[in-house]
Amino acid sequence: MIYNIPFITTAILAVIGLYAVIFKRNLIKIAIGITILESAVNLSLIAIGYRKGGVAPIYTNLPPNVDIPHGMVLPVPQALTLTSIVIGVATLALILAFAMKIYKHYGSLDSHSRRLKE
Amino acid sequence: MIWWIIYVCLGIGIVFNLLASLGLLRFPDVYTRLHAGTKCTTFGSIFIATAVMVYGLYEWWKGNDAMISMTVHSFLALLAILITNPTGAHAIARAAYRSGVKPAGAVVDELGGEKDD
Amino acid sequence: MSWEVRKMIDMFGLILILLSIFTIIPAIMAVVMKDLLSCTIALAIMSLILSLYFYLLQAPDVAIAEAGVGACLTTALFIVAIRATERYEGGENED
Amino acid sequence: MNIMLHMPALLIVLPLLAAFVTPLIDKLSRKARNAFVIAIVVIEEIMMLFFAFHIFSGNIAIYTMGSSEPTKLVTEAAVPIRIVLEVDAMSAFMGIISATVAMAAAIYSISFVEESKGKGKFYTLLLIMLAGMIGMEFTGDLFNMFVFLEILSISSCALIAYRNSDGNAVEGAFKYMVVSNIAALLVLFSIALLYSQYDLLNIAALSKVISYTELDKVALVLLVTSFAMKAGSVPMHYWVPDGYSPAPASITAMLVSATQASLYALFRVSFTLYGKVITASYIGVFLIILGLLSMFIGVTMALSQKDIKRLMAYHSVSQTGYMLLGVGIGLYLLNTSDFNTYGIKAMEGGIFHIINNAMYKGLLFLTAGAIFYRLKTRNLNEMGGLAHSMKYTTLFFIIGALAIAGIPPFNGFASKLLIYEAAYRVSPILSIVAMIVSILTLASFVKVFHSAFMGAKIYEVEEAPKSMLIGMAILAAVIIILSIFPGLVVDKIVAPAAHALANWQVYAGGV
Amino acid sequence: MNVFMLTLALMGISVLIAMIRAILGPTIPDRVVGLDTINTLVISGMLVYGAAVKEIIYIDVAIVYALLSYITTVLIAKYLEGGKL
Amino acid sequence: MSIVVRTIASSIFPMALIFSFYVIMHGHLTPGGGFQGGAIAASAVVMLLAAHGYKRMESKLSMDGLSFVESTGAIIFVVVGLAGLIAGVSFMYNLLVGSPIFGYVPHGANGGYLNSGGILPILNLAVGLKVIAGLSSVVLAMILFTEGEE
Amino acid sequence: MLKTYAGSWDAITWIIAFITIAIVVYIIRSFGRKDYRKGEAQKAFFSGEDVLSPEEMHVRASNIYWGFVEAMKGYYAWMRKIHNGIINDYIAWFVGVAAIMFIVFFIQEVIK
Amino acid sequence: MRVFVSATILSFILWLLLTFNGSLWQADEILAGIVFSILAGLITAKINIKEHKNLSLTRWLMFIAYFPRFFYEMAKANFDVAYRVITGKIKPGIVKISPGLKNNLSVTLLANSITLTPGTLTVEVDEDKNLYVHWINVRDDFFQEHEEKCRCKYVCSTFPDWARRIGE
Repeated sequence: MIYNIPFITTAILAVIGLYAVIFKRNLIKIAIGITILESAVNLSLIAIGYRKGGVAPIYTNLPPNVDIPHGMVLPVPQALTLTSIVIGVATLALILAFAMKIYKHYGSLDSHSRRLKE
Repeated sequence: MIWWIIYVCLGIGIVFNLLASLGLLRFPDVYTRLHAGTKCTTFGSIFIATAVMVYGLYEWWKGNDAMISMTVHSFLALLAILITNPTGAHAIARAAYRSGVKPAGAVVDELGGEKDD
Repeated sequence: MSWEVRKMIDMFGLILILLSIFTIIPAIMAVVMKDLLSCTIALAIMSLILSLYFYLLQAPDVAIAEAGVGACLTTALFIVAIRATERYEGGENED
Repeated sequence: MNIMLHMPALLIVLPLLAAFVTPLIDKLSRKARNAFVIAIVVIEEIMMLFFAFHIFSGNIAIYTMGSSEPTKLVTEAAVPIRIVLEVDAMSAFMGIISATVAMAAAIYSISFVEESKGKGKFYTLLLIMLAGMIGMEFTGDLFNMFVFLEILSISSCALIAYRNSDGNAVEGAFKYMVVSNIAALLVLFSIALLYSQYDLLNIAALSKVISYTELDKVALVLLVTSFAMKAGSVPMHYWVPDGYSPAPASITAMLVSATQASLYALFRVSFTLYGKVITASYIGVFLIILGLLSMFIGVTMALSQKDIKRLMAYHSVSQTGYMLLGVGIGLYLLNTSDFNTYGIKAMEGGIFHIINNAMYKGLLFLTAGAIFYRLKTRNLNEMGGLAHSMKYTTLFFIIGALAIAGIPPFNGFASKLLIYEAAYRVSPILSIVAMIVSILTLASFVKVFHSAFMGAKIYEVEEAPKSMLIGMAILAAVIIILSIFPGLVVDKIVAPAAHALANWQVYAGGV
Repeated sequence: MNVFMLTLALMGISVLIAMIRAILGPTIPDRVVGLDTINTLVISGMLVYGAAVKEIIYIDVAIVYALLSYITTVLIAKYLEGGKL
Repeated sequence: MSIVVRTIASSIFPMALIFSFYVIMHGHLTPGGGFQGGAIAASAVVMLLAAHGYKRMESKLSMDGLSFVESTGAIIFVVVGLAGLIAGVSFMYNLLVGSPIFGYVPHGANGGYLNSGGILPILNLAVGLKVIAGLSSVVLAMILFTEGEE
Repeated sequence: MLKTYAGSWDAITWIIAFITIAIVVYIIRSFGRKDYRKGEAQKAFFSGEDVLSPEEMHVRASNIYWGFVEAMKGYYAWMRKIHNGIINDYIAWFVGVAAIMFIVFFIQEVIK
Repeated sequence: MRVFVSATILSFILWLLLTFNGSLWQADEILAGIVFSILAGLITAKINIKEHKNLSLTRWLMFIAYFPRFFYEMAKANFDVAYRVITGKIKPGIVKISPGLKNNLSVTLLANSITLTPGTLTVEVDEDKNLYVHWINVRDDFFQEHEEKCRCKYVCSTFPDWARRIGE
């Protein structure tokens, strides 16, 4: 039961992130919401990979008497998370750059202010 | 015996870290909080890192060869903390002063008039 | 507290609960606060604790990546963006 | 070395490598860069055609990266760490579309974006976008699909905002970025859910063991909704006009095939990944409803637009509806006795419509770009009489408009006919709505034609530059080929793709 | 019961208190002080956990943090001073 | 920023750099790899930018150079991958297994020998180059945008 | 020759038929009077007044299908309200559709 | 050039420390260390702005010798602050001291030492290398003193001398 805590955290974080994206009008707040959502997904991936009593999936300096494939936490989700973090930085930079450009054009960060309609 | 050293170091570290947090909560303004927050934690961290270093040495002495690198790496982490932490504190203090936060209840403020760039 | 519950919540579980709380509180702060700079700081705290979380869940690889990205680059990007735009949500003059 | 063996990897790597070499060549000279890019896209197209016909003759290509024997997988019991590409007829079909549109767009762009600076970056991003599309279509595992999805959306966002002095462009790019980012994150989340249960990421391996638990359902909902949003179906279509209209025209043509890559992912997930268990779900009905809504709302919104590219963007929503309708009928009838009679025909119609739509919608966007290039406006009210001066553009527009409206000799009619008949068999209402939408499509293109090309000569403009005409001519030629030989095309290309989609066992058996 | 884990849990309390300051903090510098404190605490926490599970490689993460956490502080200080970045 | 911050930033910079190289090169042995190391080095560059201000760093960092490094990294990565293909095995095949440089790949746990990764260190280095240049230029571009506005 | 479910479709046949019909139409048309007077007699009038110049006659895009849009006023008003261009609403629609699908799936489960 | 050499040596030492794992270093490790140290040195020389220059061994030794003394001061003051945290008795103020240092490095060292010593916190360094120190408990007899040297002594016992010895 105690090992479900990361998943509960994930759910709460995801809800917070989605809340920010849906209800916050500031564009940078939307970027913040996306960052939080991404953290939630990353956390869930890592928590999926975790096994009770496992060690990190690194061969060097492995503690003695640990059975190699089964004594380790799953390495694949960690690789996935890493990729997700990499992508997250790129998207965040792009979104913020767009927000800056929008501010330069319209003088406002409000998502309701001036927009493409219909 | 070695374990007692580790216990004592950890104890001192925890106590100072707790005191730092308490000070952070209790003090009235940024500067005094910086005193508590940044410096006491650095002091606490020194002891905790020392405990880890001693532990690594102990393990190494017991025959686990690789554990010496735990000591070395901990020492490097400690060094990095020692270099960066006061600088960070200084940067915040300077920024706080420049952004107009005055020291609360100051008996003397000799920087007062000289806000040059 | 019954014995079963106490056995269930071992030290590791306690730390996980603490970390969960530490992750959620800054997340809420980052969404709720009006000052975007505070939001950035809250986000930095969240990323920090999240990195510790990854670390405890035996993923030092990811923890380093999150450290490098969350501690510095995300904050840098946000601060540059806030610098170029405005600091308060909903305009300077509002509250 | 057997080049056909390595083709799946080469097709992805070639544009990727070219993308990174382009900025270096750009430093030398502009002409060299243009020649290089065009050579790359043409080689890519030729390779793709060879490879695709190899696939259409009944093969499934598997490529395991980094393995000493790339066509052989690691055993199923081992952890599937390696990146696996798996190409069946449907993937190859989508690959042809992407490569063709990219070729036309790259040639078209030579003079289209000449005046703006940073052209080297433009081509880099365009090639990365191509690599992302092909990767998304060729990949054999879910996580790679996510990665390529993100590569695709990041590069296309940067390209939408290419004219960043235009506020609308930046705003459209922002919206597209937020939308696609959230969709991609939820895709990743559902991948995590699947992985947590089966310890697998490979689509083929997953489809063998999937058992439709509660978590699988959640994953299915998230995957289908996210990909439907990326494909731009109503009611998640709002980003489509915002993103399409301010982008450079060649990029808009690429975006059409990018959304179709998402559509491919949607079909792949619902047909192959959940192929074993799909009878127990309402997903086919869901796709049909989405398709109907997309068709109707898209076309009615298009009718009242006055921005030419926005109008076409709404049409692309509406055309997505046709594909969803056709394939949705197939999904609805899958595993019933009716499937082999008319269900497969509906799927063929839907899939044939994908290539048709990519071609004529691409062509229409390119003509709109040509008009924009000369008049510097997208507002239909400020146009008129262009047929006098831009004769070839007018011709290409007529071809595209007739094709999209489904006027008989053109390819749009053929695919729509397939869909109408099968839809009529399921429920007459579907077919009637589809026909009404087709009529309204014609009506709205009559509007564009009248207000942009007809009338007296108002503006003194020249014909579009040669490279743009070549780009348009490529797509127009493809349309005419597709129009004249619909039976051949359906038999040789579309039917293998439809069968590949319908039989998940074949895809799963490939591994 | 590992003594290092106990230390980690006790330091959690310190983090909690520091986080209260980071949340309450009337001004931005106050919050940054909170952030800085949490940073240092987390670094020592990482050291302690690395010792607790006897994993040398974990200490690297702490070094990364020790080197990088300072940048956040400097960036925010830079913003507050009003200089161009 | 003040003298103190500037001096410390300058002194930490080589430390962060060598640490990032350590993380990059030992990517196949210890936690880390191309991206993590690259992020650390890019952070170090950002630190210099923050401490000294853009004006003083302007002459030292150029977008062109960064994009050149970035392209180079990516090309190395792809070419190393293609080398395996050209050798007739498969894309991204670990060609260097068994060769004297980077060759010795023991199975299972080892004490951490640097040259045991085959092509992995090269790939890590390529990714590292790309990430260093890419992330620095992202921040630099955003700063340039801010500068251009005022 | 494309075989559909109910019949078949062949573009070439259609084109041949089209050309044949076109030729027939052209032949019929050529039977018309050739001595029709050009000039004044061909000029059109608009309620007895001269027709405007072609530039002014050109119907602008916004005016085309005015009647259709006017007839479906309610629908278009509703559509305009939905297509408001706010990014938050885009995501809200997405979440809404996902929620509807969840509900559908769970009802399906309950009925069984 | 000087920057390059010092950065390379520092990098190489750090590399050796980082890769030390109980036994002696392998040859490839050292080779990689040399290559990357030189690379780091080159990059540092290329894009770093140097604020100081020094490379003498005695200074490094001095720096190490400085540690125990400094640590003693730090510990002493830490308990003072701990006392103030508990009781809440503070008397803050910002005072100006002029240690008369000329070098950037020595000023930095002094400022960081002052900051690390609890109770005092460098707020600002001005053009003439005067330090403005926030002092948590300003002693009354500080104001009676007017000679700069003695004023320094209250805030930072003998640190300026050490800083001068190390940095200049």
